[in-house]
Formats: sequence, structure tokens, C-alpha cells
Amino acid sequence: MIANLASSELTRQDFLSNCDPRWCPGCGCFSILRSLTTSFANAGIPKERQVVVSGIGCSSRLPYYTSAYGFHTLHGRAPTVAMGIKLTNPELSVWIVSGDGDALAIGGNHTMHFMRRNSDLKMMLFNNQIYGLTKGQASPTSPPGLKTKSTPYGVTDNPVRPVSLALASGATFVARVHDKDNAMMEAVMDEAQQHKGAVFIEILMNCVTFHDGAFDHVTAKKERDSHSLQLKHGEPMIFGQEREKGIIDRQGQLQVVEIGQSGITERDLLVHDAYSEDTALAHRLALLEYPDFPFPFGIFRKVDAPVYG
Amino acid sequence: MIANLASSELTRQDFLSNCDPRWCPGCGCFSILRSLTTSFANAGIPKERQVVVSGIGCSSRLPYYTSAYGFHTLHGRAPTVAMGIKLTNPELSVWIVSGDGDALAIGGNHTMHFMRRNSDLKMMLFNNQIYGLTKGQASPTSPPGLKTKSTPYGVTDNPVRPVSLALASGATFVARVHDKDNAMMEAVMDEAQQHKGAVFIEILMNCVTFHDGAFDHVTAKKERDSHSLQLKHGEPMIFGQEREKGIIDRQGQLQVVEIGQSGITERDLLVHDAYSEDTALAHRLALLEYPDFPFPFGIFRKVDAPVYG
Amino acid sequence: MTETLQPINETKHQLLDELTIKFAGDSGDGIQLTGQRFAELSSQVGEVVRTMPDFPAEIRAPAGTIGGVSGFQIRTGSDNVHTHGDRLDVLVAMNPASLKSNLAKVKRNGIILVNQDTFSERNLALADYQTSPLVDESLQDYRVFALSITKLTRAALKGSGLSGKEMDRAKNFFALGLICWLFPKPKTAVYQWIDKKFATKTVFAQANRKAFDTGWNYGETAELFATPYEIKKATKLKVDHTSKNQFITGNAAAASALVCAARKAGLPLFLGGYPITPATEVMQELLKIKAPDVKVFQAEDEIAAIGSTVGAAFAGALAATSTSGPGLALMGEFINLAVIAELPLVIINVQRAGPSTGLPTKTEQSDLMQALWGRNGESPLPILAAKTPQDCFNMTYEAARLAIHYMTPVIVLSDLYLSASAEAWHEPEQQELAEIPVHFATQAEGFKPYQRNDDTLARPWAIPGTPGLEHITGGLEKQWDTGGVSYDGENHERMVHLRAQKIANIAKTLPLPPVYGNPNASVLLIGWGSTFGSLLEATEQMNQQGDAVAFIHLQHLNPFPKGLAESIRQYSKVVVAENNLGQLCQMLRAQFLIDAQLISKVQGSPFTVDEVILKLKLMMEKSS
Amino acid sequence: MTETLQPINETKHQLLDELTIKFAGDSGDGIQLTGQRFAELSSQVGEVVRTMPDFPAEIRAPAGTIGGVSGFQIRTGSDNVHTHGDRLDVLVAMNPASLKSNLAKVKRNGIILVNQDTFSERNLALADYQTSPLVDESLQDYRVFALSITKLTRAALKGSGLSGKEMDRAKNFFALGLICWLFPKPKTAVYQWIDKKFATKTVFAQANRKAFDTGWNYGETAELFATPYEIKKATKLKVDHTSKNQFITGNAAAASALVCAARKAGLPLFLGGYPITPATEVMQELLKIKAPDVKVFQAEDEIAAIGSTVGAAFAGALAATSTSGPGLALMGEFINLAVIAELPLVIINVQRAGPSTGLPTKTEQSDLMQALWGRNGESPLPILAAKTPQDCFNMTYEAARLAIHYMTPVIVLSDLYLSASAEAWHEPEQQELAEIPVHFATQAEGFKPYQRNDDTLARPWAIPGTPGLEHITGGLEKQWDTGGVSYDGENHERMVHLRAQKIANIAKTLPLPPVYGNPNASVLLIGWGSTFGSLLEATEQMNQQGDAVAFIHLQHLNPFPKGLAESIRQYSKVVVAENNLGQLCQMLRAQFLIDAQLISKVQGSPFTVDEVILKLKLMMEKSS
Ligand SMILES: Cc1ncc(C[n+]2csc(CCOP(=O)(O)OP(=O)(O)O)c2C)c(N)n1
Ligand SMILES: Cc1ncc(C[n+]2csc(CCOP(=O)(O)OP(=O)(O)O)c2C)c(N)n1
Ligand code: SF4
Ligand code: SF4
Ligand SMILES: [Mg+2]
Ligand SMILES: [Mg+2]
Repeated sequence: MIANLASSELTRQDFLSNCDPRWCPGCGCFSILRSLTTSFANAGIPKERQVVVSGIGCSSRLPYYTSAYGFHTLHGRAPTVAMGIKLTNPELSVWIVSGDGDALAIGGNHTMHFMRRNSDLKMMLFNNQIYGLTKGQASPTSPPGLKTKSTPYGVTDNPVRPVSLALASGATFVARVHDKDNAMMEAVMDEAQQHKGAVFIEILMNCVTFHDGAFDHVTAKKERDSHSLQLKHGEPMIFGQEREKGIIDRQGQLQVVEIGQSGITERDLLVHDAYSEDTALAHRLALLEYPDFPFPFGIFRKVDAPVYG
Repeated sequence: MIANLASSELTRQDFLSNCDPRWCPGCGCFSILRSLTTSFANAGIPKERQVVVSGIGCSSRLPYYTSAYGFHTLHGRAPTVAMGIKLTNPELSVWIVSGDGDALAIGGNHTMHFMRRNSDLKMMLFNNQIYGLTKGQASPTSPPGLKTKSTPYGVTDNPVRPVSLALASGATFVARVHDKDNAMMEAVMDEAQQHKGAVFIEILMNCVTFHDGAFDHVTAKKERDSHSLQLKHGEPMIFGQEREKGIIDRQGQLQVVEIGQSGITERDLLVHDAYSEDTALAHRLALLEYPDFPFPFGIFRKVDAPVYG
Repeated sequence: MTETLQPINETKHQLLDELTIKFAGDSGDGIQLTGQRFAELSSQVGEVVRTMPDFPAEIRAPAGTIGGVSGFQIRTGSDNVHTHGDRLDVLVAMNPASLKSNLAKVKRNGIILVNQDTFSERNLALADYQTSPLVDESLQDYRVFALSITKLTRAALKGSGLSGKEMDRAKNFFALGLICWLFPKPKTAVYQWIDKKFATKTVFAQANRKAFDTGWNYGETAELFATPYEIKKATKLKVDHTSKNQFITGNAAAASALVCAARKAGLPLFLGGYPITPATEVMQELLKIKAPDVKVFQAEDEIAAIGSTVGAAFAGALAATSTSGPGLALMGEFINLAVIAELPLVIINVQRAGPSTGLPTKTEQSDLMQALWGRNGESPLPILAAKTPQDCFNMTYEAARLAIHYMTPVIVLSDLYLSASAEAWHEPEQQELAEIPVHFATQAEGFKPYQRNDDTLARPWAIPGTPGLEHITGGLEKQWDTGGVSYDGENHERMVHLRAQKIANIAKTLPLPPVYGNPNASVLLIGWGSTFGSLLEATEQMNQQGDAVAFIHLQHLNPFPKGLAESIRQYSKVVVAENNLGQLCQMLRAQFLIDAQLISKVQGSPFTVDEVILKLKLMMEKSS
Repeated sequence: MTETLQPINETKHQLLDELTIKFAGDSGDGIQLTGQRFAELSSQVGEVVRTMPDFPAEIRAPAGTIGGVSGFQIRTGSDNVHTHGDRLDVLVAMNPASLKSNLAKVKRNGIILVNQDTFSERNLALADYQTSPLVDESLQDYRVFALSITKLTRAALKGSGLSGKEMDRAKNFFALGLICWLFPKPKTAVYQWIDKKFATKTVFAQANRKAFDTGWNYGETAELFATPYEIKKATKLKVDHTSKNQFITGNAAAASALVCAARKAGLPLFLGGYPITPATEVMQELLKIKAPDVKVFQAEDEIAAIGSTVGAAFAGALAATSTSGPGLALMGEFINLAVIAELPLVIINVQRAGPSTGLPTKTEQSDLMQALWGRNGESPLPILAAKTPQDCFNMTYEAARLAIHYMTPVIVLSDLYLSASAEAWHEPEQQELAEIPVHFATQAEGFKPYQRNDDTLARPWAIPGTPGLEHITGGLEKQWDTGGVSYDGENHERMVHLRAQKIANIAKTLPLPPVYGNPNASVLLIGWGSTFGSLLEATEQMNQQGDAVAFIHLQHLNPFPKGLAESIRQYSKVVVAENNLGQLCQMLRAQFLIDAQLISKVQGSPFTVDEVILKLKLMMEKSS
């Protein structure tokens, strides 16, 4: 994964600024910062060529805590600034840090368009299903029924599915990870470092203050194996504490099956194909949700395509 | 189809204003205006309860030519104004008229969010794959390679697929029609009149001045039958001059087949299910394009779901 | 509750003109609750009270750090209380960080009460103290009382069945008890409030009562203070002793005004909003109301927020939005649509320090020019500014009235300071409120969407759903009476003048602002917005000290009331004080050709009274 | 080509001081081409020329209707030609609708040439004529020449092998030929141009030459006119006879300036834009250039356009955007980010008539205050305004220089009138252009992102990719030298003043604008932007008529050049003429306390010279 051996001596610490993060103790952002800086060190791209562009929100404070170039822009507008940076200097590796409100409420259009153009930008969407910085209003990903400061009687909107949107928009690298699994975050970020084109990584992130435990049912250590599905290109879709379950496609419908029951073997299972030009499977995977299905993590799609600019 | 017998005496003419349309002679907008006013007459909803809200563009001039209430708002922002109207007076039937630039470039976010909320608004997107009013720049739906005033060397962006976007966003009524087939337009509009929830109708519309003939390969009378597919709920997907071809699902892949060849009968063909909760099939149909496939028209999706507000 | 609020045995009390006190501690210490309660008690006994909370920075800092300090300041006294106070008479500091961050505000010889149990090495370090201020000499200019509040509370609650952590949560009641003894407040009112607040958790109610009593008794018995202090009550102000009397912030007042105005007008209320500090609470206050005539729409962004508001106005609602500077910047294009479509809109802009994201948690008055000019073309609209938290009610209500009366968007300027500071208030009854007549057009015969009322120049409000009035509106220039699209140059000029005239005409209906201080002075101080309290107090003090100063405070910033120029011209020196680089000052100079001078402060905080006096004196010296 | 451009046999020509002529016809009639060619010929023989096209409304109207008329006006003459002319000496009307819509502009006794073949009943009806103006008396005040241009052209082209329709397309060459005989222009230049233009279609080239000759010969032989008219040539202006001499519109000039400035500075050029009338051509001109150092990004909206521009500036490009009023309204929030992040940006705002969508195809000067104030907080930036099409080059270039020199966004105001009108011009050579030095920071040692240049107060430009200068910028307030986030109130005040000072300081580097007319007059006329030509001509005429008037025209609107107040104060009466309700007038009053009075026109069209004179005289009478 190391692209540039010359600067490979940089460590994670080198990518941290001397500014103390001002997130709430226990906020998921800390863990993401950790993985990102680790991946920066892994990538071996010199510091001066990494640029982290953010919008406004708790998550968007992240650039201050890295030692790369950074731009803390306006609410929802990070992709536009990132675009100008990349078009001006294509040598730079440009990351976008955004929140669910930032990227999907006010910034939804820019998010969609940078992906449509397959611009060579990497967006990380810190999805805590809430507006953190403004102290707890509903966001476009807040689950129905959630009581927040702006929905005292519960959310009634249908939430946006970030991965579906990214696929429909045409991002060429689409993934989902979470703040409780640094190894997975780093593996995905490392692959993203190398990707040419629009990267979209949804990162489930726990907001301890305004929506604590939102993802525990799929991210907590003890639930993780049975409630989530790790997508790996070329591998059958297996999950479960004992890797005893899998996903099959029965007449166009995805279904959960027990391996070994009703004559099902590993060979009957759907095999993940992240490199397919056709997004149909990825689209269907993006619709899977716990409890009917395991919640998928990993890389949904990764294809090469001409890059904008 | 007539909801309100009392006012059913209104004719198409009653829904036309005495303002002469100022579109280029031959513009597809004329035909759409014709179908919309016909559908208004069919719906039997009194004039004062129909509201037509538009953005800015050639297409967005339409409200001036109807005799309903109308609001010619700002570029890209019609859905937001429509939202305020509907929430204030739910008795009104609120239509949004928008262009491909209006609804998908500057207005993409509002388009997405009104559909996500399943707001009870009906958007007609007049897709001429060009910015008409500003005299011929590329729009988000302009096909790759197209030379326009703003792409003298040809479009390089990937176009937005409006129907895919509508499905991903959660619209509960999603259809595609074209300006050369008034009967189809009216049938779809008539159904839309009765729908409760977010309606999205993509209308292929010919811009004679800046992108003439863009859709001839699928809309021209002599091509239509063989190059397009009429989706009808509950009916097998058949097309062709002689209705000799059809669509099947072979291991998750849609394929074109000749009926009668290799033992294929009508019963093997995919049957359109517009009422399915699951959007997977609709998503796949939205990806079909001529010449690999016939280009689908009709209602992709129509489901009941709780309405916003 | 009212009958219990009699002042208690007063004989041996010292009398104080006024008191500025601040409760401070860690975010988890219940500081806001304690402070608010003390403020309410003070108000209920007839004092004039202003409060100001001090929240930790937007993103939570770790417990015990300076960043995590929460504070609540109260100024209470008689009629001359107009601000929450510049300096503290009393600081109650529940931990080292709260002492550190508030010390500079305490008056020399002021009282500092600290909970010494929290002065552990760890907490001192978190607050960046090298040595404990309780043992070194850093506090020698103050009267420091270091109490073991945690221990005393725990001791009192022993056997209550509560855990240690739970007991500690009652320690703010100890502090409240002690303070309520020192500045006597009726015990029974506190009991009743505790019982109500913890009705479902009686163990806590008991514990909190107990902690309160312990604090009170500690005051009485520990003999730290010779006697309690009695605070002077309001004389001119009528104090409302009913339960309708409540503390209201500027944001809550604005929200309340919208509801009252809509109901008075007989319209549904619609607010389209998007969260932004410090305006979010306007939307949130309305979201709490579950009534069919109040619709609140949290939009995907500010553009959609105001877009929906414009739609709602077209459809016949009292339509409003609330935002702050960056949001207002995004709304300009849509406000302009409302200007040309002549639709009534109330836009509440709660200013914060700019430019750009700036200092989102600090106050400033720097959006006046944006409100006036932040749109393309000639785009006139009325601008009002609130001067106190409750004036946010008055101005928002007035904005709604003007919007409907003149068919125009109206901008109300508030600011972060007003949004958060609070004063006692009660919501007026419907019959006390100014009329807001609404005349929807209904007559199809001869209807013209742009035919105007001779007096107001307002066009008719013809809403969808009305048979026979079907028409199209929008952003293109309108033919002057049919309202159809017109590309005619002369019609355009006519409309540009007409829109300007419609707004300018409002001037003649506006009362001249009262003159405070000495109307015969040669120096006139002019202010607007949240600086009112400081400017008024400064004026009063200067006149008391023998420096004649007159003061007027503008609520109507566009148009100015008719006759304002003449009033101002009576003074040989005109000084405008604002928290910006002179925006009102520029307006007055341009419109009246008066050589108005500026007193400016752009530090994210309001003027202190002393600052105003100092700067004004300097100016008066220079010119004399 | 140059050697052929000798004036032809002049002996028997009458001399004209100047000529205003308009070609008009249906959109399909080739009017624009004909008009442009005549303008170029006039310029090449040494006349001063200004042109103005007249496009049909945005959406195409049917052929033959008034809405579908296309026109091209040319004014040509000597040094005193500064506008495209208020009234027509000659109208060439190729159909009834074009006659109808332009008649009002023709001078009494002016020449009207019509193609009578198009005066069919159908066409008369389409143009709303009840009876033919060629037979009734409506044209009796003019010298009307009704020619059978269609028939004559067809006759001439008989046997050319062209279809009837194709022949008809040559009829504008007949008109051109006739006019080139009447106001003599070198034939050979026309031939060469035709041959080049139709190089691949020689039949058309032949036909057009033939039609041209036929028109010319018709003039010579038909004896409609006694003799041709010779037009006075430029005396002061140097005329460029090389092929670099071209007609340039304001929009093309602005685009060219961006390229020149970027190349002079040695930077890549980046323009992020979104189509909007009348600014779109700035972007489109740049899109035509296929060069690695010119990047143009058509964004999804104006917010993305300027966002990308801000990003490009951060990354080290000469970053620009172009828009019109409604777009500028959307850009305010981002411009503000560039103000606080102190990044160089050129924002070209081509004004059109507002408010809101307003009259998108009409001109106005009503975005000055929006440019100055349309952002939250105190947000100062320089504002320049172009006065002629080629001044769009100068001002845009100057904006780029200032932006980089001071690290600030700069707004250039142009307008619809300048965007479309054209004059002869050639692009300066690199060495003729002012230096634009760029000093990217490179020294990591001691680097502080907000440490300033003592002279300009500019901060260093440290671009991503530079090792050791990694830093974060953004919209939060900055510590004054490290550029880190600072919530400190006093630092904020310091920064607010610093940003203001940085821009204010530019004033001392700006030259005072020249005084035209009579500098000793007591009346001073002040203008800005596209009104320059009319105001200058009005000034000259008034002085000629014995009314002493001085005139200055401002290009720098913020800050004003140092010493401007003193210059202005020399006059006892100051009158500001603008196409708005007095925006510059307000600025001058506020800053200088001068009782500046307003001459306003808000009709979507520029002042005519007569209007200015009339209004100015009225004002002078009133005050005397
Ligand atoms: C134009 C504008 N509107 C609103 C805001 C206020 N605001 C700041 S962050 C934010 C939303 C934060 O939510 P999210 O994007 O999910 O980020 P998080 O804080 O949860 O990481 C809002 C509404 C702003 N800064 N600017
Ligand atoms: C804020 C703003 N930006 C830009 C414009 C200019 N503009 C008007 S319509 C339009 C695009 C028109 O294209 P489309 O939406 O496809 O409509 P069509 O004319 O093709 O029907 C643009 C860019 C505007 N009116 N307002
Ligand atoms: S509010 Fe939530 S998202 Fe923001 S810092 Fe705290 S825990 Fe993190
Ligand atoms: S430009 Fe195109 S879309 Fe516009 S009116 Fe003409 S044909 Fe229709
Ligand atoms: Mg969030
Ligand atoms: Mg279009």
C-alpha cells in the first residue's frame, strides 16, 4: 500500500497537529482522526500534498487536528472548494471531511455533483445521524421516530441512504465503515488513497452527546459479527458469530440463509463483486438493513473510469 | 379519472391563459402544455386549486400560459416554494415545472429533498438536455460528447439519470414520458393527479433551437416501437414493431430476447411491477438505454406511503 | 403561588441598590437551573432582573477545563437595571476552572464563594492553576469564602438512600440555599418549585429541599456574613405576580410574537428554518407547539427555508424565517423575490460576529447594511431592531403587522446577546395587542393583482384557492397594475420608484423615539439594538455626574421615523455607538448629512457602561 | 489586408461629422454579421466606432414579429464618439417589424431604407400594422427609400445555381453594398473578408460578392442619393491597421484580461462559473481557449462556482468568477470566506436590471451597494467599475493585480450595456501590461500564515504543495499573526480593523480621476460605469453651449482615491448620475458629507446625451 517509499518514514504522529481536539470526550471523531492519520502515514504521500477540506460541523473541525494543508470552509460547500483545489493542482491528494447535515442537507447538491463528475476527490461522510455542532437537531439521516431538539415528537422524514445516493450519483469508489473498527477504516482509507476518481466513504460515527449508541446494534463488538456483513470483493457473503449465515439471490430477491441448512453450501452464496461496471448489485446491497438483513460494511463499488478535469 | 364531477365541465381551453406562449416555434414545450391542460381538465379539480410553480428556464415559463395560480420563482428553487404552499394549504394541488438545469444543476438538492420527504408535490422535469433560456450550454443531462456553447470540445461529465435519482431519493411516483406522445403524457399526468406523495415525471422535450432531435431515436414515430419500451404495471415487457421482442431477467441480468426464439414465450418475460415496495427492479429499468436496450417509458414506480406535513 | 411571596422579616437587613451575581461551575453542575431559579425568585419579589447565561463553547470540552465552564449571571435591583451587569458583586464558583475564567469580572472587594472540595490537584491542573488560588495571594483583593459544599451536602444527605454521585448533584441547591439566605428570597416558593420539578422523583425532591435548607441554615449559623442584604425593588415597573410571569430570552420572545401575531391576524403561522447559532431557538420554541395553526418546516438549507416561507406567504400564511448572518447571506436572492412579488414575510436575523463564520458564539451588530443592501437591484424593505429580550417580541410582532399591512418582507435584527439574555415578562393577552387586519382579495370582478391601496400602496393579497383570482406571480418585473410581466422600461422605472415609495411612506406612521437623559444637552448619543441597556445606563450616569447627554435609541432603521433628522439636528454633536464599524452612522450621514461620529466596539461582547462613558467623554473633550 | 484600405476617390463626397446607423431585420436575416462588418470597415479606415447589438428577447419569437427583430447599431465618426448613439441617422429595415420597433429612434429627416418586398400583408399583420407604412403617411417626417432588395438580389443571382431561399440569404450583402457605397468603404476589404469567411463554400462567396456589388452599383446608378458621404476620421486616436485590431465587447475584454493577467503573473487561470445573462460570455470566451494554463469549470450553481474559485485561489491560481446580480446574491457567503481567509479572487459582476429576476435583458447599475455590503459582518473589499467595453479589460486586469497584491477578493462591476456593446481594440502585448508580481511563500523557517507585509498589510500566499508551510485556513476568526483560530475578543477587533485598513490603504495608491469639461465650473457631474460615454458627451455639449460643467468618472468605487473629497469639494454643486436610485450618491454623501444630488434613470437603458443635458440643466436652474 505504500506508494512513495521515500517519505514512508512519516508516522501517524507526524500527521497530527499540535492543536488539542475539542470534541466531546468519547466522540467517534477521535477514532476516525486516528485512522485517517494512520492511513496518511501508510500512503507515504508527503504532508504538503495532502489537503483536507471540510464544511462546518463537529466533524468538520478535523482539519485543525491534522498537520496537512487544510481548509475549513462553509457549511455544505467543501466539495466545491475541493474541486477548485484539485483542478488547479492535480498533484494534490484532496480529502473532504463532512457531516450528515453538511454533506446531505445543505450540501447535498455538491456531494451529488462531484460524484457525478467522478472528480478525483475523496469524501468522508461522518454520519452521526444528528446535527452535532448546533446541539442536536435532526439531520437527513436521522432515523424515523428519533426525538431531537428539532423533532420533539419524533422524526417523520424518510432518511437519505448515503450509499444509495453515492451509487446513483456515480461515485467510482463507495464504501461504508464505522468508528469502532479502526482496522476496517484504515484498510478502506488505504485503498481510497490509491483510487483515482470520486471516493465516497460513509463512516458511522457515534455522537455521545446528542445521539449516543445510535449504531451499537451493528458496531458493538458483541453484535458486530451477527448483525453486520463484511463485503470483500470476490468473496462469498458470509456473516454470523460462527460465520454460519450467508446471503443468496433468489429470483432477484436477496435472502438470508443458514449455511448447511436446506442443502445450502458456501457455493450457493452471492459473491461480492465490487469491480462490476453494473451497479445493480451494489444498489441492492445498499438497501439491506438490520434486523431483516445484516448491515453491510466495506467497499460496495470500486471501478476505474475517466476522471474529471 | 374524474375526481370532482361538479367542475368536470372545464375544458382544456379553460386552463389556458390568454398569454401567447413565447417559445420557439416547434419547441417541445407546446406539446407538454397541451397535455398538462388536458390533464387539468380531466382531473376536474377546480382551477383555483391548481397551482403551478416553476423555476427559471424556457420550460419554467409554462405557468404564464395556464390559467391556474402560478409562481415563477427562482432558478432551481421551485420545490422549496411549492413546499411552503402545500404545507400552508394542503387542499391545493401543487405542480412543479422545471428544466434539467433548473432541477438537476442548481436545484438538485431541493429536488432530492422534496422526494425524500415524500412531499405531496408533483414535479415535471422538462428534460431537453440543454440550458435553453441562456442559449445553449451543457446541462447535467447533456450526453457525453455533445458540443454546446459551454463545451466547445464536447461534454465530458457523466450525465445524471433523472429517473435513477428520483428512485434513489424516494419519490413514490416515478415516470418518464416524452413530448411526442400526448396520449402517454396525459395518461401519466392523469394518474399523477390522483397520487398522494412525491411525483416525479421526466419529460423528454425537444429543444429545436439548441439541441434539435436529441431524442428522435426513441421518440420519433417510426423508431418508437422498436427502440422504446412501454412499461405497464402487471404486463410483460414487450416491444418491437411487431411486439416481437421482450425483456427477461437472466440470473440478475436483464436481457433482450426475441419472442418465439430459443423457446422463449411471453410467459418467460419480466412482468412490470410498479407497485412493489422494493425499488430494485425499478432501479434496473432506469439504467436501460438505447441501443443496448429499448428505452423505457411509463410509470416505473407508484406506491402509497405516508406523506410529509 | 403568589400569596407566599411576601418579603420575610426585614428588620435587620442591609439595603443594597442592586446586585450582580454569577453562578459558575462545570457544565454538569446544574448552574443554569440554579441561576434561573434565583432570577425568577428575585423577579417574583418585585425586583427588576436581567440574566445572561454563559455556555461552554459549541463543542464540549472535558469536565473541569476552562472550556467546559458554564455560568449564569443575574443582575437584580430597581428600575435602573437595564443590562445583566458589567462587573460581579458576587461570584459563586463551584470549581477552579469557573473561578479562573470569571475572576476578572469580579469587583474589587467583591464576594467570592468557592466550593473548596473541588480544588483538587487534578482540577487545579485542568484549570491551568500552578498553585491553588485559595492558598496563594491571588485573591487578596476579594472577600473569599471557601466552603466545603460537597462535603456539607453529602453529610446532610446521609441516609437519604442516594448514591454519592446523586448526592453531589444536589450541591447546587446548597449554593442556592446559602444565596437565598444572604439575599433573602421566600423559601416556600423554592420548595413548591422543587416539588413540582421533581414530582415523579420524590427522593430527589426531598434531597434537594434538604440541601437547600442546609445551605440556608449554614448562612444563618456560620456567621460568615453579618446580616443578609435586602435588594431595592422596582418602583416604576409593575411586577406581575401571576404564574404567567416568566423569564424570556430574545429568541423565545420572537417565537412567541410570531404565534401571537398569526393568531391576532387569524392566519396560520408558517416558519421555514434551518439551524444556525444563535437563531436556532426561535425555530425550536415553535417546534414545541403542537397546534394545527403552527407549521414549522426544518428545511435542507437556508435557501429552502426562505423559499418555503415565500411559498407560504403566497398561500396565505403569516410566513417567517429565522437565521443568522451567513444564513441571511444565502437568503438574499429569495428575499428579493418577495420584494418584487410583494409578499409579506418576517425575517428574523439574530446577528453574530462576522465576517464569514467569524465568531459564531459572540455577539455583534454588523448585519445592518447586509439587511439593507444585500440583494441585487433596488430592493427596499423595512428593517426593525429589538433593543431588549422582550423587545424581540415587540419588534417581531410589529414586523408581522407591517409585512401584512404593506405586503412586504420585513427584517428584524436581533443578536446573540439578546437571543440568550432574559428578563421577566408575560405574554400579552390577545386584546392587548395591536390589530393586524387581513383583507384577502375575494372579488373576481375587476381584480388586478397589482392594483394598490391608495394609502399604503400595498397590493392585494390574493391567495390560491380563491376562485376567480387565479394569477401568476414571480421575479420578473411587473406591469404596474395588472401585475403581468412587463419588459417596458418606463414601467420598470415606475415600479422601482413605487416599491421605494411604499417603504419610504412607512416613515410617516412611525413615532419618534423618546429622548432619554437631558434633552437639552448639546450631545446626542444614538444607538440601536441590544446596546440599549448599556447606553441608557451610561447616559443616566453621565447626567448624574453632571455631563449633559441626550440619548435616543432607534428601533426603526429603515425607514427612519419621519422627523428624525430634525430631532437630531437640534444637537451640535451626534455620536453613534454600535458594535460594528459604523453602519448606522453611515446611514445617518448619508441620509441627513449630519457629521455623526462613531463609538465602536467589535469584540464579540456588548459595551460595558464604563466603556461608553469613557469613550463619550473622550469625544466630548476632543470637540470642546 | 492593410494596404488595400486606402480611402477611395473622395473629391465629390459630402463630409459628415458622424453617422449613427442601424441594420435591423428578422433574426434570420444576417443582421449581426452585416452590422459587424460595416463597423469593422469603418474602424479600419480610421473612424472611431461604437456598436450595440439588439437581440430578440431570450426565448425566440416567431419570424416576422416584433419580438423576433434583431438589430445592430453603429456609431462612427471622430474623437467625440463615446456611445453607440442615441438617435439614428440611417435605419436599414429589412422587414416591417424591424421598421416598427426602431422607428422611434430615427431622427426627423433621417434616412430609412426598407426592403419593400417583405411588406406583405402577412408580415404587416405580424408587425401589428393595420396599413402599410409605405403607403400611409406615417413616415412623412423621414426620407424613405423603399427598395426591392429581395427581387434585386434574386435577379442578380439568377443562374448562380442557388435555390431561392439561398439567394435570399444574400440580401443583407446587397444592403451592405449599398451602404458601403453611400458611406464609402473599400470594396476589396469586403471581398477578402467574404472569401475568407466562405472559403469552403465558394458558391456562397461568389453570390455574396455579387449581391454586394449589386447593392453598391445600385447606389451608384439609381441616383437615390446625390453623392456619397464621407465620415470624419479620428484625429487624436491612433488607429491600428493590423489584423490584431478587433471589435471587442465588454465581456470578451474581461475574459481577455483574465488570461493576460494570469500569464503576466505566471499563474494558471481558473474560472468557476455558471451561465447567467448577461455574464455568460465571459465564461464562454474562456472555454474556447484550449490551453493547459486556462481552466474553466462550469459548476452546478453559483455557489459551487465561487466555491471552486476560492479553492483555486487557495491552491495558487489566478482565480475568477463571472456572474450577474442574482448570482452575486448567492455568492455573498463565499466572498466573505475569501475576505476572512484573505485569498485573491476576481469577481466580475455584469449587472442587469433588478430586483430579483427583474429585467434580465436590460441594463442597470444597481448592484453597487450589494457589492459593497452584501455579506454578513464587516467585510471590506475593493470595487472597480468599467466605463467602456475596453475598460472591462483594464478594470479586470487591475482587479487581478490588486487581488494578488493585497490578497483580497475584488469585485469588478460591468453591466449588460458594456457586455454587449463593442469598440475597436487590440489586445496589449505582455510587455505593455503592468507587472503582477507573485511571491509565493516558500520559507518554512518562522513561517506565519497571517504575518503581514508592512506596506500592503497583505498576508503571505502559501499554497498546498509547498513543504513545511502546511497550515489550515477557514472562516473562523484568525489570530492576527499565526492565523490560528482565535476566539479572543480583542484579537477580533484588531482583525476587523486590520481588514478594513488593508482595503482603505489602497486609496493612497490610486490616481485621481481626470476632470473633463471645464474644471473651473461650479457644477461637478460625477458618474461611474457604463454611463461614461453619455455623460462625457453631455458635458462636452454643455460646455460648448456655454454651460460650464466639470465631469469626473470614477473607476475605483471602494476605496475612493485619496484626495477625492478635496477635489469634489471645490465645486459648489455636485450631481451624481447613475442608473439606479442613487447608490454612489449615498456613498459620497456618507463618506464626504457632501450634498450630492442625483440624476437617476432606471429604465433598463443607458442615459441618452439629451436626457443628461436636460436633467442637469433643470438642476442647475433650480439651484441658481
Ligand atoms: C450557512 C450556515 N447555516 C447553518 C450553519 C449552522 N450549522 C453549523 S454545523 C451544522 C450542522 C452540523 O451537523 P453535521 O453536518 O451532521 O455535522 P456534525 O456536527 O454532526 O458533525 C449547522 C446547521 C452554518 N454554520 N452555516
Ligand atoms: C441564480 C441564477 N443563475 C443563473 C440564471 C440563468 N439561467 C436562467 S435559466 C438557466 C438554465 C436553463 O436551463 P434549464 O433549466 O434546462 O431550462 P430550459 O431553458 O432548458 O427549459 C440559467 C442558467 C438565473 N436565472 N438565476
Ligand atoms: S456533539 Fe457529538 S459529534 Fe459533536 S463533538 Fe460532541 S459527541 Fe462529537
Ligand atoms: S430555446 Fe429550446 S427550449 Fe427554449 S423555447 Fe426555444 S426550443 Fe424551446
Ligand atoms: Mg452529524
Ligand atoms: Mg433544459
